[in-house]
Amino acid sequence: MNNLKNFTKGFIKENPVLVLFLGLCPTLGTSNSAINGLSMGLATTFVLVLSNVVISSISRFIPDKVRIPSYIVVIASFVTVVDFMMKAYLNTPGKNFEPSIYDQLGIFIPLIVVNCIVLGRAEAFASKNGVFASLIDGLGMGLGFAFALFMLGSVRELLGNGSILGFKFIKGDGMLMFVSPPGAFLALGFLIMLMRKLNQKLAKN
Amino acid sequence: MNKLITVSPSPHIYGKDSVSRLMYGVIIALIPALIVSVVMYGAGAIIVVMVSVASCLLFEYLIQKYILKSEIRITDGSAIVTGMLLAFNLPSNLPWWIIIIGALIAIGIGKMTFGGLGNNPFNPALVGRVFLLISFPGAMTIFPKAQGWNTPYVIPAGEIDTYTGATPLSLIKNGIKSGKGVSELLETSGLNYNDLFFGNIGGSLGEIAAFALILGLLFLLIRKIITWHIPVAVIASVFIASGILWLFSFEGNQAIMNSMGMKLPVIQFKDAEGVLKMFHMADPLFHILTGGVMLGAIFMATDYVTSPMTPRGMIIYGSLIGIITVAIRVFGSYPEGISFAILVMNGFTPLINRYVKPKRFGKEIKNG
Amino acid sequence: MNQIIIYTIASLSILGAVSAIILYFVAQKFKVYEDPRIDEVEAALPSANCGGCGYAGCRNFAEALVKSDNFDGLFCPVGGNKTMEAIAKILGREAVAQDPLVAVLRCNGACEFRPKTTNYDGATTCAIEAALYGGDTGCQYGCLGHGDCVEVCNFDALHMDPVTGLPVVDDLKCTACGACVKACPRNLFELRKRQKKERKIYVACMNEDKGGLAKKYCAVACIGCAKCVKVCPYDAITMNNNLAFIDSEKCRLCRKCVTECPTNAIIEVGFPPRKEPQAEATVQAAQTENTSQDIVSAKKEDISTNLNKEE
Amino acid sequence: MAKKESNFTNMLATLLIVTFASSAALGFIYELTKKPIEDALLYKKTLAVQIVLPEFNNDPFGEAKRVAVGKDTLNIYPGRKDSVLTGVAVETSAPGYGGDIRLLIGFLPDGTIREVAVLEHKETAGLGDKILKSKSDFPLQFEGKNPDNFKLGVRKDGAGEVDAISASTITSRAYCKAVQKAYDALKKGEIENE
Amino acid sequence: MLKTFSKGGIHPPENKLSAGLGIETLPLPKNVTIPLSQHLGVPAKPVVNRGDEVKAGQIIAKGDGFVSANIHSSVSGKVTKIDTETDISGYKRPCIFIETAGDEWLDGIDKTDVLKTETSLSPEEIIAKVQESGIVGMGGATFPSHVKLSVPRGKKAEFLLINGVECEPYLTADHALMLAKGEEIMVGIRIMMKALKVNKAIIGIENNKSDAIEHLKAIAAKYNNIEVCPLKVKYPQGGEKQLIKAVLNREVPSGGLPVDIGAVVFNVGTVFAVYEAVQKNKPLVERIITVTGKELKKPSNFCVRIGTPVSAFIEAAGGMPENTGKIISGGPMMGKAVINASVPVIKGSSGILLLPPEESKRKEILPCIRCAKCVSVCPMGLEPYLLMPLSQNNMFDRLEENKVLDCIECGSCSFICPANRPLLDYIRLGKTSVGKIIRSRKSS
Amino acid sequence: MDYILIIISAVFVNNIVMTQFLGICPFIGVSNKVDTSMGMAGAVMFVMVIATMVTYLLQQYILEWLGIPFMQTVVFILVIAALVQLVEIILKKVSPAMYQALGIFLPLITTNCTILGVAILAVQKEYNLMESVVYAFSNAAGFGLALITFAGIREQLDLVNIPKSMKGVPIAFIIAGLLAMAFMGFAGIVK
Ligand SMILES: Cc1cc2nc3c(=O)[nH]c(=O)nc-3n(C[C@H](O)[C@H](O)[C@H](O)COP(=O)(O)O)c2cc1C
Ligand SMILES: Cc1cc2nc3c(=O)[nH]c(=O)nc-3n(C[C@H](O)[C@H](O)[C@H](O)COP(=O)(O)O)c2cc1C
Ligand SMILES: Cc1cc2nc3c(=O)[nH]c(=O)nc-3n(C[C@H](O)[C@H](O)[C@H](O)COP(=O)(O)O)c2cc1C
Ligand SMILES: Cc1cc2nc3c(=O)[nH]c(=O)nc-3n(C[C@H](O)[C@H](O)[C@H](O)CO)c2cc1C
Ligand code: SF4
Ligand code: SF4
Ligand code: SF4
Ligand code: SF4
Ligand code: FES
Repeated sequence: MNNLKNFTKGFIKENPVLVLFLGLCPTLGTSNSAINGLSMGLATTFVLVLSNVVISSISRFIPDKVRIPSYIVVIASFVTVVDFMMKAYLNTPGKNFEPSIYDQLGIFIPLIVVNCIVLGRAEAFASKNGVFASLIDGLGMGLGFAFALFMLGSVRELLGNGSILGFKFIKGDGMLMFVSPPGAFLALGFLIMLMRKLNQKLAKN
Repeated sequence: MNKLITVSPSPHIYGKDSVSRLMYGVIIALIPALIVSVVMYGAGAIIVVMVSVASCLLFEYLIQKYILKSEIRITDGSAIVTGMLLAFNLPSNLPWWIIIIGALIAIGIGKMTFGGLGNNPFNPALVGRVFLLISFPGAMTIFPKAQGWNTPYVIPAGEIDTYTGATPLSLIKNGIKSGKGVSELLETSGLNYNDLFFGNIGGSLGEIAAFALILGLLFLLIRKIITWHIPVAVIASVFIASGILWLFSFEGNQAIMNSMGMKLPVIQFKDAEGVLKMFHMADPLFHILTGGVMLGAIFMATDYVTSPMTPRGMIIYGSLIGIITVAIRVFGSYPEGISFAILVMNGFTPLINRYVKPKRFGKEIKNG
Repeated sequence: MNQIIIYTIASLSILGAVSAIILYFVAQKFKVYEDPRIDEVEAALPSANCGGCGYAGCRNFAEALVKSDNFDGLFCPVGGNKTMEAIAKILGREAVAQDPLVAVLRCNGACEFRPKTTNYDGATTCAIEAALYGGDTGCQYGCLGHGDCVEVCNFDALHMDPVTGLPVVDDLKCTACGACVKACPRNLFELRKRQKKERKIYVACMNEDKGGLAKKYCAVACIGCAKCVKVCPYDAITMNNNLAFIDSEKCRLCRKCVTECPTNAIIEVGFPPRKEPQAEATVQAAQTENTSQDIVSAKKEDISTNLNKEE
Repeated sequence: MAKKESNFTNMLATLLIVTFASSAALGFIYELTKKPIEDALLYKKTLAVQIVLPEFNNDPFGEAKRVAVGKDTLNIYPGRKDSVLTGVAVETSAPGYGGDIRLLIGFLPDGTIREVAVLEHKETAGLGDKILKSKSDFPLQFEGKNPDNFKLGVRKDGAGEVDAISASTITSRAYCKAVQKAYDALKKGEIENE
Repeated sequence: MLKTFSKGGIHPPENKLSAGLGIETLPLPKNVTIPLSQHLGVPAKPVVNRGDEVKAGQIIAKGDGFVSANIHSSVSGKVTKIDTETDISGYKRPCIFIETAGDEWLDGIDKTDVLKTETSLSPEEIIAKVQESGIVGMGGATFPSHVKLSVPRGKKAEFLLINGVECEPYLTADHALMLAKGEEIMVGIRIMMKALKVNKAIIGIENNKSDAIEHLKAIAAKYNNIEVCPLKVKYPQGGEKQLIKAVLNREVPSGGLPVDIGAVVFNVGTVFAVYEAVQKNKPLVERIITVTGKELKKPSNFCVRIGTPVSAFIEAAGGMPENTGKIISGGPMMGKAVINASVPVIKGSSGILLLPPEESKRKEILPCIRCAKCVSVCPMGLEPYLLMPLSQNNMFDRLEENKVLDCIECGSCSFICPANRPLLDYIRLGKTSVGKIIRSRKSS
Repeated sequence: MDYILIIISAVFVNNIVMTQFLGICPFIGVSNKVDTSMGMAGAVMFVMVIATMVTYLLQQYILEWLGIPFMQTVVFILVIAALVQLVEIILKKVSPAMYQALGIFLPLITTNCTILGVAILAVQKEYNLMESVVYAFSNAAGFGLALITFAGIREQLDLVNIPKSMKGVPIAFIIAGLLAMAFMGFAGIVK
């Protein structure tokens, strides 16, 4: 297998969010700003890479019937590790008393466990491929996920708050709808539509 | 060649109604309310309506031409109706660029993403309006006082308080929130039912004059553009729902005491500070005359595309709109609820259509 | 090791063990048998869900395949023989090979050959026009040109030709699923055996009117003159209700009938242009493109075997 | 290597090993990160106090006092540096438009407002949320003012000298009310130098 | 308040150009083309051969089975050929071609206008006579009348309803017949009451034919148990189910027949045909037909022989107008457009309507705006806006669920639709497909 | 009264799908048809109530007692996975009809964040057992309401021509956004 292809496919062609429509809850829930989206994406990448590696190395020893429970335990353990680390190191509130990144991501951190991408990759890729390929795959998929979240976060932050990565372009607020829940759906809907058009263009050329 | 005779399936004659005839009918029905708003708010009303209609038409044209690459049908009048109704739901001093955003959302997201006229599940004008309300709550909740032609479109900085005032509903809501009684509030603000009926109040530019809207309703009914079911169901259910709550409120209790000498229990509740408080509420007539219930019931809930297809469905739909409106007004954070209520029920319309069928002719017989 | 770690390990391990045990025993107790081969067969099918096999979707067909003892009447036209072989392998049975088929349109009544007699002004579907009347030309058998067939083709194998107003089959894409056959209210599609090099000869007409009448309304109608029947050396042509039919099982692509037909109702597809309208020359024309080796064999063998060897 | 068969012992053993390994790892990592997590939580808790108070080196939470004002009881946290009172943080609240607005207000020993931190609010985004420093200058009006000679009330109501956030009089009122309550508590609490 | 049906309905412009005019009889056509399927059911089997001489009223094709009807020659002359020809169905169908030699009738047929009121025949004999005379419903459905007269065992007819509604715009044939042949119709009703063993008959007439109402009321007073019921004008009141609902306030169950609720409906034309068959021994070989159109010089009601080409009496009405865009056999709501003026008149043809080109083209189809007008006008309580896309998308189970088979094809929905959607076109298609599916389900 | 508030809050005000963003994958994926979405809603309700009950007990009587609440994620998900599988196996045998209706959705439910999310949220909100059950039930009801409404809209849209590039998932998100926007009107009804 071509490792480079494994790595890049997660960004555009098989982007988990924009093309495969997996892991939508954290996508919507944590993309109210670019930085939140990115953090969630990276946290997921961490879990994805490590669980892919571990699962690809142990999958041979696991009987079919307990496959899912075993994978889930592995994944959940890594999620808990992420949880510990973020609680320890990303838990400082901002200077105007904005909630910390950990607090903003909130319930979506433990929910990385059920993110369909993670289990999906474990099942579809890691359990069938070697350790290194799985690592690359996890990294590609994870970064693709992070990329999508970052894009969505940027769009929402830009439209909703007039800023990107906290850097303000306008005075006052933007269209607040985009930082509230309905805006998340709307923005993602249009982003997917654009992605689709892009993929069609790519396929044509 | 062209003189070949035509063959087509029956029927061979058609009624005279057409889509554009219906839409222009609605536009005509909106004119009384437009006149009242110009009389009350002056140039601002004209500017808002013009900007809104023009940008709705423009966006519809651009999207049909360049994005959907479909036939251009902006003359069917539906975009004009959307533009007018969007404007009717905005304060008459709303900055023009916000109106354009509203029109873009209404037409672009509310209507054209679904392919245009007839496909949209939600009322486009309301999509635009609610989007603006959530996105620009500041601008969307400052309403000019009705001062006729003297009402400025751009409110001079620093004079906000001279030129703007609350809508009757937010006056009541905010008043009640700060612990005042309704009669006291009405007294201090000098509001009376005449004002409510003839539009001498603050508010979105098309919602203020109940009588003008009722004129529109009569026109729509006579021209058979709409049926009575939805408007009546909405208004009646707002009246009944708010009436029931009112009976158990401080004000209702007083009124009943005074007129019949009867005493009903008053709802009491603990506020955030743990103080036991009486439940205050305006009377049902006030509720149906304010906050766009008339506008919504007559023009927005009746939008063909987004309302149920059968009389029974329409009554269910209308009644739920009324109940949700009252629930939002009395319990929710928004002083006004009809826009949300209509949108929520738009969402349920397909289910209503699916389960509430017209009464079929003839009962079914088994093994027919 | 401190207490927390011990508790952690103990609780999770016990939980894991308990769930494993419960799951195992419950699974044993509540076992339900479902033939796993259904899934396998389904996976082997093309999942076009086109209904060409006569079942509602590939899964149903898979169930039918697994249940039946032999493959009588069970065939996936889309997957073709290869798929059937694969399935046969899964189920350990013999596949009955079927000749690959292709759809042809039996109407050549383009606008220029078949003038309009009325204006049709109803909903633009063939089914509705056909239910209403004989169509907007004098021929009540021919194509109505609204493309109901194009609509139903799942494989993008049909397109309307804007000039002729008739649908055109893309031989390479057609899977012979038969959807168009069902959809056409005029029954204009025939599934014919694929012949080599996608060549085919067929009567592009379904008009059963008497000759004069047929000819009056369509310049390229089959007038039932039976000349082709007489000229065909392989008895491939039959005549019924004033209409000729060429059996693709018997036709050997000799092209004699094509030249014989006075109205050009018989169409040949996939042949190189012929130099002279003679039978002998026809054979040679077919061979000029071939390698010399083919020419040799062509002289010895019959044309269709020759054609079969190409590819 | 062939896949393990799904028989009972295999299943049980696998699950046991997996759970054992991961729980062991988790327990271990928990121990490792225990300290930083506790630190972070503590920091979070004291951050607000640190923001609103001048420098201190005592444990304001340890010296917290509860003072009843009206029907409420407020928490006040004195900050001292080397036993000298540098300021007092008062936790207060009042009902705003969307719910309770909770503030932590830092007073200097003479009663001057030093800083206000919004602990929690449910006001409308774009309207009432202008009580946040990051959103508008409204809160700046209070800094450096002493409620003794600065009337905490909305100007438009004729009740004081505070300019309300436009279209959010209710929020502004609640904010003033909360500050006033805090000031009352401060007075009543009588926190002195040690 | 006048009675009418409760659900749906429309008010198309009436345009009854030939109202109040009498019935003219046309000279015999030179040739007649008599189609072999002029009725619902299996085509009749020819019993004559090419070259045979036939007399008017002579049977030339025999009904093939119970739901089929005999066909009689409408003129005397020679059978020139038996071949297919395009009839009003738009398809070539078997027809018998007769070259007219004269008007010589078969013996025993009473051609006079003398009223004969009494009959001695038993119900069974009446039904046999009706069957023999090839009478089919003249209201348009051309369902063999003897079948309807034979009430199935276990069911009982209580009312005989006579359909004099003629709710279609333009058409006036029934109106003219009611004015001209009131007495005969009453006798016909008496005969049919006897055949059906009912003792109550009601004639339903829309209020726009007040002269006919008065006329028949006056005559009905002489007869027991026959009543005239004036009805409010509303299309499609002439639909059997709607008429029963309007007059009796009973609803024919979905998938059921009128007899299920004790009613049997006949068109006035059918009644008159029954009268002639039973009392005068005259089979069904001629009928009243309205020729009309805004451009036509002389809209008229004609009495014509079956098999006459349409062009013959368009000529008699002033000739085909220059700008004719559409020729419709029947009314503008339910009628069938025909491909040219040479198609023959059949038993079910109630009128020929010529529409100018600008009225014959449909308007541009726009997207459905869900105005619910189609739902509100559907007399059967269906949802045409939904049925159409279901039919387009071949969603047959949902079509069936939504009662597509109840559609009476009245066209009210297509008429009213402001978006000019071809609702009925697709509903009809869906009906056919669902009908097929149900039949194959029942047979398997 | 408290229970009623929990129900109103979970169904309308803080709808799990439209404001909390949980269970979006099935919301988008299994909402083509009203009938299937009813099946899914039923299955979610069934599993969610049981799962919340079981995890509540585990949390209160094992994790808290042992002082290892940080094991929440691992323990909950393991239990949920086992539970779903168990339900599937048992249902298949005991009630094939119900399995036909709900069964196909069960595997999807393991990786549905609503179940784990609600289990964790119920613990976070410090509800007691009864409240947790009501909370789970009403969240499932809110999920069902959103899902079925949504499916209704999509089913209706199936019959019209929407632009090709919007078909399927993009339009689903737009509808979800507009529906969520409408539901924002309920804000503040339960504080
Ligand atoms: C959507 C909406 C949100 C609102 N949010 C707030 C709020 O957060 N704070 C507030 O004080 N008033 C809020 N209001 C109330 C109005 O802005 C109200 O008119 C105002 O508080 C009183 O008017 P004034 O401030 O101009 O005197 C809100 C109103 C609406 C419609
Ligand atoms: C298949 C079929 C069977 C019928 N059977 C009877 C019958 O047994 N008795 C009867 O009175 N009418 C029967 N009818 C006649 C119908 O009830 C009805 O009168 C006829 O279809 C014409 O009515 P219309 O023009 O309103 O459609 C039958 C009709 C059809 C199509
Ligand atoms: C929409 C519709 C309209 C009809 N209008 C008439 C009408 O105006 N007059 C009439 O006699 N029959 C009309 N019919 C036919 C009747 O339903 C019914 O077939 C007829 O009255 C039965 O009598 P018959 O068998 O004698 O024709 C109509 C049918 C339909 C479906
Ligand atoms: C009676 C009636 C009411 C209408 N109400 C609205 C409305 O509230 N909002 C709107 O955008 N369009 C309205 N329209 C116009 C049109 O139906 C609307 O743009 C469609 O929803 C677009 O598909 C209305 C049209 C009619 C005939
Ligand atoms: S052309 Fe006809 S047979 Fe061939 S694939 Fe298309 S629908 Fe099927
Ligand atoms: S071949 Fe048949 S289905 Fe296709 S366009 Fe012609 S008539 Fe229609
Ligand atoms: S009348 Fe036409 S536009 Fe109105 S709902 Fe019916 S089909 Fe749609
Ligand atoms: S044609 Fe059918 S669907 Fe349309 S109105 Fe008449 S009965 Fe209803
Ligand atoms: S991420 Fe929430 S359901 Fe898929």
